[in-house]
Amino acid sequence: MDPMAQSLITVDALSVEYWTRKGKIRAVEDVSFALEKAETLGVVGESGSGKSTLGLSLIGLGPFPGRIVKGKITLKGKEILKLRKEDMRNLRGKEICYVFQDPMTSLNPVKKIGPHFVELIRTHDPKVTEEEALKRAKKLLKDVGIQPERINDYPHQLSGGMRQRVMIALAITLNPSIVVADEPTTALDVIVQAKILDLLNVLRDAYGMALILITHDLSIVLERSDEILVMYAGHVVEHSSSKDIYSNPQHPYTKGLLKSIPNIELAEQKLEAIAGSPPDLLNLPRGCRFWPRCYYVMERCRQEAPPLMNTGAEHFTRCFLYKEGKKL
Amino acid sequence: MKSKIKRSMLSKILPGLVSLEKRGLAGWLIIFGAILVGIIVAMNLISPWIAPYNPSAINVGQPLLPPNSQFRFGTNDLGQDVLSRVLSGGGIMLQVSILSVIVCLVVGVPLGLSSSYAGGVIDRVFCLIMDSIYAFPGLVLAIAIAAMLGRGVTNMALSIAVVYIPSYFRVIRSQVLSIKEMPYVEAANAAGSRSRTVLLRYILPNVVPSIVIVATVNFADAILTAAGLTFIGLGVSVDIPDWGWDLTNGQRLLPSGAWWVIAYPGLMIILLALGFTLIGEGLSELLNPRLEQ
Amino acid sequence: MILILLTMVFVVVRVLPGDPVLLHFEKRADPATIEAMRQRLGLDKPLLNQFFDYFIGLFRGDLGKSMWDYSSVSQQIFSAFPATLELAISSMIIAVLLGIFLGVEASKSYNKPQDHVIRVFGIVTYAIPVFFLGMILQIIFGVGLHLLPVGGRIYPTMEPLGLNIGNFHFSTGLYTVDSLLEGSIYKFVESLRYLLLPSLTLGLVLSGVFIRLTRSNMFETLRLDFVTAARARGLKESTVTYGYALRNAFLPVLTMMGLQFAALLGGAVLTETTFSWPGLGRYIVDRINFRDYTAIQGAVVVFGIFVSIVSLAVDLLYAYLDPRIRL
Amino acid sequence: MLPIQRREKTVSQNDILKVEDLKKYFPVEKSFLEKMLTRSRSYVKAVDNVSFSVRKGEVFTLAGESGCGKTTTGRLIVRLIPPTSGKIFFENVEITALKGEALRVLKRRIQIIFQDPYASLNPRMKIGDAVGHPLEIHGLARNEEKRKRVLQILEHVGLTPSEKFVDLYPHQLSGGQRQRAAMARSLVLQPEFIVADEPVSMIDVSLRTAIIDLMLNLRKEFGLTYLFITHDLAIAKYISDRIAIMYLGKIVELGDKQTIFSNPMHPYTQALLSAIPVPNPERKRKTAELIGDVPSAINIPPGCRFRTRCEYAEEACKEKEPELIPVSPDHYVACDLAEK
Repeated sequence: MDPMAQSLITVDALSVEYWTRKGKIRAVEDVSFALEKAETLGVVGESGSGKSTLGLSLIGLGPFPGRIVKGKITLKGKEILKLRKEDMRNLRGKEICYVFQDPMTSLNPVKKIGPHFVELIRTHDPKVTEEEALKRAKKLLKDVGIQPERINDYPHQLSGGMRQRVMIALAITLNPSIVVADEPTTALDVIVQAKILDLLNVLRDAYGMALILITHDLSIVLERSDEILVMYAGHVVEHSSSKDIYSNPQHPYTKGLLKSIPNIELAEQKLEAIAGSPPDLLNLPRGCRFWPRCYYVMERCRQEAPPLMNTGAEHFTRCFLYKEGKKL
Repeated sequence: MKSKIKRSMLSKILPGLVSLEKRGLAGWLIIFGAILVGIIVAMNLISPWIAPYNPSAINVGQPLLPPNSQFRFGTNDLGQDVLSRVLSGGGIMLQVSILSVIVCLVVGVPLGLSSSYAGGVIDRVFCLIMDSIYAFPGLVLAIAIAAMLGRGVTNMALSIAVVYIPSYFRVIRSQVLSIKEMPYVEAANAAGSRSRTVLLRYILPNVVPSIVIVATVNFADAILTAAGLTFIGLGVSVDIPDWGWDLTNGQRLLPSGAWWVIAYPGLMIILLALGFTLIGEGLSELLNPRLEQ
Repeated sequence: MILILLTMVFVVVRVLPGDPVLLHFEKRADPATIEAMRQRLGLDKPLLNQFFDYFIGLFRGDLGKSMWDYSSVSQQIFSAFPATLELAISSMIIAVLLGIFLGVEASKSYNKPQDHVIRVFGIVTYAIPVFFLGMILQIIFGVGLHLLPVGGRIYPTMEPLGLNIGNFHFSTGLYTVDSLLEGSIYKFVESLRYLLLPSLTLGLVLSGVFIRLTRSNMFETLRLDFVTAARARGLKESTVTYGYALRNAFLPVLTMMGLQFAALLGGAVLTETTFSWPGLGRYIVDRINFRDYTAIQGAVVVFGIFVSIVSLAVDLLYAYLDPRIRL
Repeated sequence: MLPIQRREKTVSQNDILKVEDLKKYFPVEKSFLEKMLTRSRSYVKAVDNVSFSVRKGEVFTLAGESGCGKTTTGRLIVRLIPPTSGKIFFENVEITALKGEALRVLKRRIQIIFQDPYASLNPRMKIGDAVGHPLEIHGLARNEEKRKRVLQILEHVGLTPSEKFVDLYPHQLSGGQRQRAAMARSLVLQPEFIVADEPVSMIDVSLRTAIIDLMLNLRKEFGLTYLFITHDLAIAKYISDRIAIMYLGKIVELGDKQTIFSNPMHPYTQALLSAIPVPNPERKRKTAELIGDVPSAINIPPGCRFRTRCEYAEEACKEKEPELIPVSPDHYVACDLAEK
């Protein structure tokens, strides 16, 4: 990501906070990354890591009580957080699209598949007639591997896999420059999951769009994305290419994750769990948020929160074990 | 078994009340509702001492006097002091509603629980009966029953109860059906516990919250229905002070513009019913986590 | 289900303690007249025969003789029914429109003042006894401002006659509709003026339930994935709120309409008494004062059938609107 | 340590559980008109003629996609639902039709752990009561004795200090802790056989291994036998001794872990294994080409039920439903073309 070339989208020190009755939750804090055309960024993290909040904030739909408190998002040179509500709405669905996790609930149950497309196309381009929109919809359905006649079915008449394909077709209708997929395959079986992920890659190359893949499953991210963002309790704890993360994991949390995922390729494998329990976002520990579960915890970790340091060759880690530029 | 359930329910409700205010709007609704009901009930209990006049004594003052210094709420056509009637007029309403809620609880809850838990033919039969009562215009059925049984507090309470049991039945049944499928109930079955224990220790405690909600709404409805029954002449005999009767009697005086005869008793009925509805609304929001953000 | 209903009404009237005839005369009449009355109404036959007469009568539309004036109960009910129907339909329309509109507005502004105000309004209207609200409105509009008629259904000489083409005469009994059929706008306005206060009273009281139901349903649906997905596709907020959320949130409201119709009729009895509206409700109330139990039984039966028909219609409409239900 | 008599843990070859031609058909809910017009009853063939046996002390895994009948099989064994037909033997005694007291005794020896940690504990019951309740049901221990046994079992599942956890309510525990409490409840009766229905699929990856290791330690300590149900073959590879792959209500392949993963014979197993994501960016591999979607369990294609999606499907596959035939010792495949 050389800073000179105009990246497709750059996110700079984004922070999102929730206000709940029990207090303030810093769901996402100081997240930065840039993304190029036809590149896949994997965002991985366990429940409560803020990965979905990050995804939704990219399209200006930060979840209901959440508010973007700090940070800048530039899409194709335009500062989208500063845009008026109306302009931002125009961007959604045209420049940047979203695919949700549960196909069962992401289509309007009382509306046929066809009208979903017609409505989308005509909202963004009222000049298009209904038949034209339906014709384009049929072509899109074919692209994602669904028989075009299905356009008159209701969502409940399709299987989970098919509905997720319809969602993907809806996302690429106005060939956006970025598609954010939030756990697109978690609710699907492993064979359908593989096919959907293949489909996303094929469409990424065909339409040249950037793909942000948000999931809790590190093996999917390692296998399918070019760059990886590992998140823990709202922070980005490690950020680098998928090869680097696999061959040279630096942050203790990433190492722990790698050791706790079964890999069917290895004959015999001893899995290790990460000690402790998931972070309580309401009262986060002082200093580094991972220290209560960290094997290498030092006194400094308990007092001071480590910054995200560039430990060389596009590799960023948020841990005092590393020094800016090289390992301690 | 009885004591254990009471203890578990009490241990849940007491801490609940204490932590109400920090629960935002829902908490306030409940507190405000409870205060409202408390005041009215207390007022009713101590009315003999604080009422300026004997509520049923007639011609205490000139008939149809508008509110003035002597009769702060004015007098009705029989010259009775409206204020003292308002203070002591809630008795009938409360007795009727409390009695009908008790009957509903005693009959409706066990019926709803056992029938929906047992399932099969019994359940279908009860469902049919309950649904047909439920589909019936409540007041009309109450009128029919009250008309047959004749006047009196117990009769009114009974006719209201009959009309209201189906709502308990429906709420409990929907809860039981969903809880029955929950893994922790299946685990209890898998551990070989008798269905009686499963029903009382696993299902009932989780159904209690919705029963409480239905009960509060039942209270409010019972009050309104009791007033309605009195209004159409099926109320209690004349000599006991009763808001419902005041309203009925007041209707005749409307053309003469004597608004105060009906305004104050009517207001009291609203406040009492409002109190219970507020509690019901607050409780349902409190226990319905999805709404809490 | 209707059968169960009808049997229950029979049980309530005939079987429960307290012999209707005795109650009717309140022990003032001598045994001979009582016995005569039993004969006329066939109450002396064994219970089972009475039950069959009652059912056969039902199918033939004959609900027995009134104890008061021995005229056919079904005739009296048939003439009073349209008035109740008109009141019921108009107040349901008010309740539903008001309920849905305020419910949607409240759900849009969660926890803001607007939401609280609407919610309190919904709770308060629910807690007001129908007849009390009726009286208050009567005082304000009728006695006070003389704007609207206080009672009755229309000025005696003004009954709309409905459609009259040659000797063909068709009238629905609903004054508003009949006056339109007759083509007289003046009568239409007049019947509306009379209809306004009672239907407003009943409508307001019922709107509380719909407000709360629409609000919580809308609130829930607005949280679902397909609504956020619609927003993520850049659809206009209005399409999302009404096209997506309301269309799904409306289904439970529809079911509630069926259930609330029963409560509405209950309310109608009171409203008719307050506004002396010549409907079935008032018919029952008068008959209670006369202790005319066969009439009460007849009216209650008609109410029951009416409600069952409506709930059946609502179920069919629900199945039509929700594609997931296969008929 | 637990004062129970230590059961000598012999990995005897005799089967603790045997299932023969188990079937479970659920009648399809007919819509209003269908009820009136048609007489025919269609069924969801959730479990369609399944037979297998589990050896004592083994972790036997039922793996397959959602809707293949693995969970239903688990519930049949624990007698939560009655089977449509077929027999179940526990320690060579038929338990399919067991009733009353005998059934209650059996329930002490077979227990179940559920998938959803948030719903497997009664929200209105303290953890101590929930874990201790089975003891009460079977009258094994009363107050003081019960509390002691509960504290001990909580320590065993890693909920330490157990005095603290005993008085907590489920909503005060994390997902992983709740699953441990549910396991404690199933262990308090010292069962011999545990059906674990997707015990870790709703738990964060980092904590999953801890629960799995706990299950394996408990197996060693109490001589338990597990019927492990999962859709995640990667976890299956880690924890199980033998694996049965299920598809649309039938077992299509069965064998010990090594053979299944090194030499999968059934095309469906091959497709399953190739679809599992492997956490290694270098390795680009081809996913098996499977046609279309899983057919509905109401009208299962005649003959081999996988042929509609199988690359190698031939005419022969249409006629006969392939039996589960041994291809090599302890490796069974339900596909006639397996040898090719």
